[in-house]
Amino acid sequence: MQMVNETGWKPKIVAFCCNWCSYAGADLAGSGRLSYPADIKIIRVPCSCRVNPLFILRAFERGADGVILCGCHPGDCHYTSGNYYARRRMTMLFSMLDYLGIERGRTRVEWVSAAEGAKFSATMNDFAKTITELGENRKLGDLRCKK
Amino acid sequence: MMKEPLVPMIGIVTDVRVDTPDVKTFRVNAPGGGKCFEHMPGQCAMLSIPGVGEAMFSITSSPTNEEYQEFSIKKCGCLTSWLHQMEPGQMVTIRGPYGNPFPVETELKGQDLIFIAGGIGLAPLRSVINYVRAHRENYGKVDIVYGSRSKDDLVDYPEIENEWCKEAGINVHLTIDRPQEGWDGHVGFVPNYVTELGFDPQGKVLVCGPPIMIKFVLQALDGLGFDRTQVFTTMELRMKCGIGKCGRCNIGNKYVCKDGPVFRFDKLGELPDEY
Amino acid sequence: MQLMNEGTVARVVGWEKGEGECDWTPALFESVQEMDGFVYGDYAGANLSKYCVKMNKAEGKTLVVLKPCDTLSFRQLIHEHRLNRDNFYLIGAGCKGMKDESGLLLKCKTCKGKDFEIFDEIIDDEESKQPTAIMDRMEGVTALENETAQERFDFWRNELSRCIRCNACRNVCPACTCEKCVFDNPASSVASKAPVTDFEENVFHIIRAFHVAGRCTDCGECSRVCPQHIPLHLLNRKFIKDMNELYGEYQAGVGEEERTPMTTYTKTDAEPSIVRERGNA
Amino acid sequence: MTYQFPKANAEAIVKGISRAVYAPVEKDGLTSFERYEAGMNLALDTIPTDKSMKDVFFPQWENLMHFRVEGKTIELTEEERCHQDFVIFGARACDIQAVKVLDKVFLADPVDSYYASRREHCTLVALACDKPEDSCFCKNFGADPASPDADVTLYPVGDDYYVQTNTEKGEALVKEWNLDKAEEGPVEWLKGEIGKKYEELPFAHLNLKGFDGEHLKEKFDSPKWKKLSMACLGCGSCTFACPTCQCYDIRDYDTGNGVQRYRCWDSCMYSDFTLMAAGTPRPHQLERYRQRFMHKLVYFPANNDGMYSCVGCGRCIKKCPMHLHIVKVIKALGEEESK
Repeated sequence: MQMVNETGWKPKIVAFCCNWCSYAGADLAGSGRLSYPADIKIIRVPCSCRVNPLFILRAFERGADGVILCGCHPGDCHYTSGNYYARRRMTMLFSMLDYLGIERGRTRVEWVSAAEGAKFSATMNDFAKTITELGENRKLGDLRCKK
Repeated sequence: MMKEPLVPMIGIVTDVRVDTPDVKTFRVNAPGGGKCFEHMPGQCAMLSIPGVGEAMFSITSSPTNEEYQEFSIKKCGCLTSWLHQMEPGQMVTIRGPYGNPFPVETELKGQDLIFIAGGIGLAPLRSVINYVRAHRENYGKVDIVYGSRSKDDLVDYPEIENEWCKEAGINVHLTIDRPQEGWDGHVGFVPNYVTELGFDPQGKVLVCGPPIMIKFVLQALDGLGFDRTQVFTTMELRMKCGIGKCGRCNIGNKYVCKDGPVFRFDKLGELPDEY
Repeated sequence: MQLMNEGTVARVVGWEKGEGECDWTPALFESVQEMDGFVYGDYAGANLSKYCVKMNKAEGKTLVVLKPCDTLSFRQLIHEHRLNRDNFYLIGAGCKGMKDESGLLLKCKTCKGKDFEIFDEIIDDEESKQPTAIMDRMEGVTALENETAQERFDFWRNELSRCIRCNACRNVCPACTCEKCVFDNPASSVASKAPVTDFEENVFHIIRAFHVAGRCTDCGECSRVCPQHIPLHLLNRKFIKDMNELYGEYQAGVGEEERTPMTTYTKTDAEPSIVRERGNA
Repeated sequence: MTYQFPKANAEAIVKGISRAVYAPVEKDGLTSFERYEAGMNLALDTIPTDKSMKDVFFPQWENLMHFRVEGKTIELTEEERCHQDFVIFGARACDIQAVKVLDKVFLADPVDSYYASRREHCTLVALACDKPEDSCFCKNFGADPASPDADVTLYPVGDDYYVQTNTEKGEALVKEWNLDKAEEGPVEWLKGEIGKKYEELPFAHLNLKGFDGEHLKEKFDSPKWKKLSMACLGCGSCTFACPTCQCYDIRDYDTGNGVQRYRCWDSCMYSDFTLMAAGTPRPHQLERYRQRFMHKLVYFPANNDGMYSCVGCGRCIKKCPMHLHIVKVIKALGEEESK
């Protein structure tokens, strides 16, 4: 499945997935033959709190149109509390991006457990739809990386 | 000198030789064969891998080598680590030559020469040594004092053992810091060895090595009665442009990349102590 | 003040007059004779806490003159174990609002109060206890929040495009005490010395503010020193405002608690999606 | 030749120039030399501009070349040099002196062609400084605010600009403007006035005795550096505002489809300026601070027949967040001399 808007433009989406839950969730979605957009690049991280705000900004720098972070449900973190910290950090970062006038829909955090293949697929489809509607990311990219 | 000082040429790495656990020697040719440019012993060149970095390296091979240029490079940072995983055929960018060479055709001519090197410090001196060997008639007696942490850390040992040691008129004095199995040569630090060897204070001395070694070698030479005007060294500072403009290798009113890297010690003493 | 120099403290960090009326410079005094040049008054705007990091390792005690707002930074640095309280003798100096050539400093217009958070001795008078705040601290942030996303975007593009990456904001910041800044680290992928594109301007200022979030006492030095007049305090204050609203009122540098809102959590924190639900589009 | 036009016409004249024009422009309370476009706010009365004219010849960053890297091969494309004539309108004496300093660096062998191409294509129109600021001290360093050395010089007298052309390039430019010829009298009067005004400035005469190569070590070893440098934050504001600071860095940026090698300003005030794998020879702010001023006042003149690389524009006086600046250094280290 591919997300395409009227002009034929396809969004580039980066998904940071925690190794213990969401990455396994993505696996489950795959083995359950649930589809999600092919343009989503999954990056496996040991924990959602491994994601430094710079990672997200750098994804945008390099041409991402949307960035989503998936981790274990609060309370289920493999390392006990990582996702609680991630939650605060991302709230702050997203709020700051919003403050600078970057579209709110371009960033998202979702909690996806290893058993939630269906949720993973649904989340990705929904996110890709949002980004397709928002269109190309023009406000937060590095011009030098555009061809 | 090239017309466009900041625009490099493309060079090809044609051979990689492992010298010590952390030093490799790279042979560089122009894409069409031959050398990228001519140089004199002691001069340097800027090597770079686009996207990784650019840095100044001394040219290890002698100008009398007509076929290629060599760079002995120790792995110590980001760029050098990248260089160390190169294979033959890899292109690099190269620009130079930069800096003043050792005065092989003027002050050093007709003199007895003492080379004192420590570790990777042999790299720039090797160029001079091989130049002197090629023009043997122009120079007097040659002594080479070379020390390293261990036998394995002596750069380019085969050439030293098979060529330098066997050549008439050249005395090679090797030393390593600590005793090691399979080593029957001298053990001890370079400065002490220089004192032990007790050279006559005549001729010229060329020193290169870690700053701490240079400091104590100078004391040893003072002790033997050498004058600072007899001693030359080659310096290293961070460089970016190589042409005395970007400002970072500035010491006093000198730029190491342009006015150096070779300095006579009495001249160096006139500069502020910031190196 | 000079009396302190008789052995109790080895040096004094204070102010010295410059060439003109208002170009006062933070200065180091190492002997009683030098103390003749010591001044304190209307143009002592700089936050001397930053210099304490340098002085922490020096031999003997250092006497530092701190204004009420500076004591917050000092306290915060102690929380972060960057300073050892025993190495300093703190003079809390009363502040009537600091000035520069063009009048009251911006940071003094939104003064947070005249209480000294940490001190050994206070020198002040009645006048310096009067509040100097003439406007609400969060006024600027709220005004921006109420604009549309496009307006905010245009506003920040205009402001941040002036940045010349001189790093004055970073270097003056008492919270920026990393030995090696991420922006100086070639391995970080964001090291850069020039604002080559819009992105680099954005990323520098977002990350700079993010790295001090929760630790920023809102001393206002970043905006004061910016040679390009970029209102950097609006970025820091946005974080402060968000943290206050979402995680409870907090002022860095106050009280004994070392943990900041960014280094702690509760199980019932708001989800990041709250950003999408709040305020204007 | 001497010509004349009303001040009110200045904008029309700038607009009418057929080439690209760089002029001091005011935006959000800051002035800098920008490529002039209609609607911009010309700031011809500002002395000195917040950002200097250096930006035009030596921009904060510029692309030098581009590499395509594929496997083991590298392909290099050079960035084009400046090849179109342009005009700088409204340069001050200090700006021009600064360009002379930059010339000594960039036009010395080997010539920096990126800089040289811009110098070559430039016609300089200067403005005499009828209202110098308290922070000005340019005459100490060889600039003359009354008659800046450019292709064309404008003298503001009353409601008019008097125009004097000094070179053929300048004459050709002024011809385009179709101006009325004028008497030289008012120009001479203004020069006298400026001379008098300058004398009243606080830093009009600084004692520069001893700032030369001969006293290099003595100045370097002065114990005063410690106190002078104490408040320095190590930000780069002074170096970036300075019209003669020309230290630069060359960096690569991997765009994902090639590598751009660009040059950008660097600052000797930064801790990583001289950092090598083995450490740095200038580990403290004291050494970095000393380097900057020693370079301007001692090293540079030692290499360039006594020409200082400070031009007395006063920008560092205005920009330093901690109010440290070169006048304080000159006074502190100069006094030592007389004692």
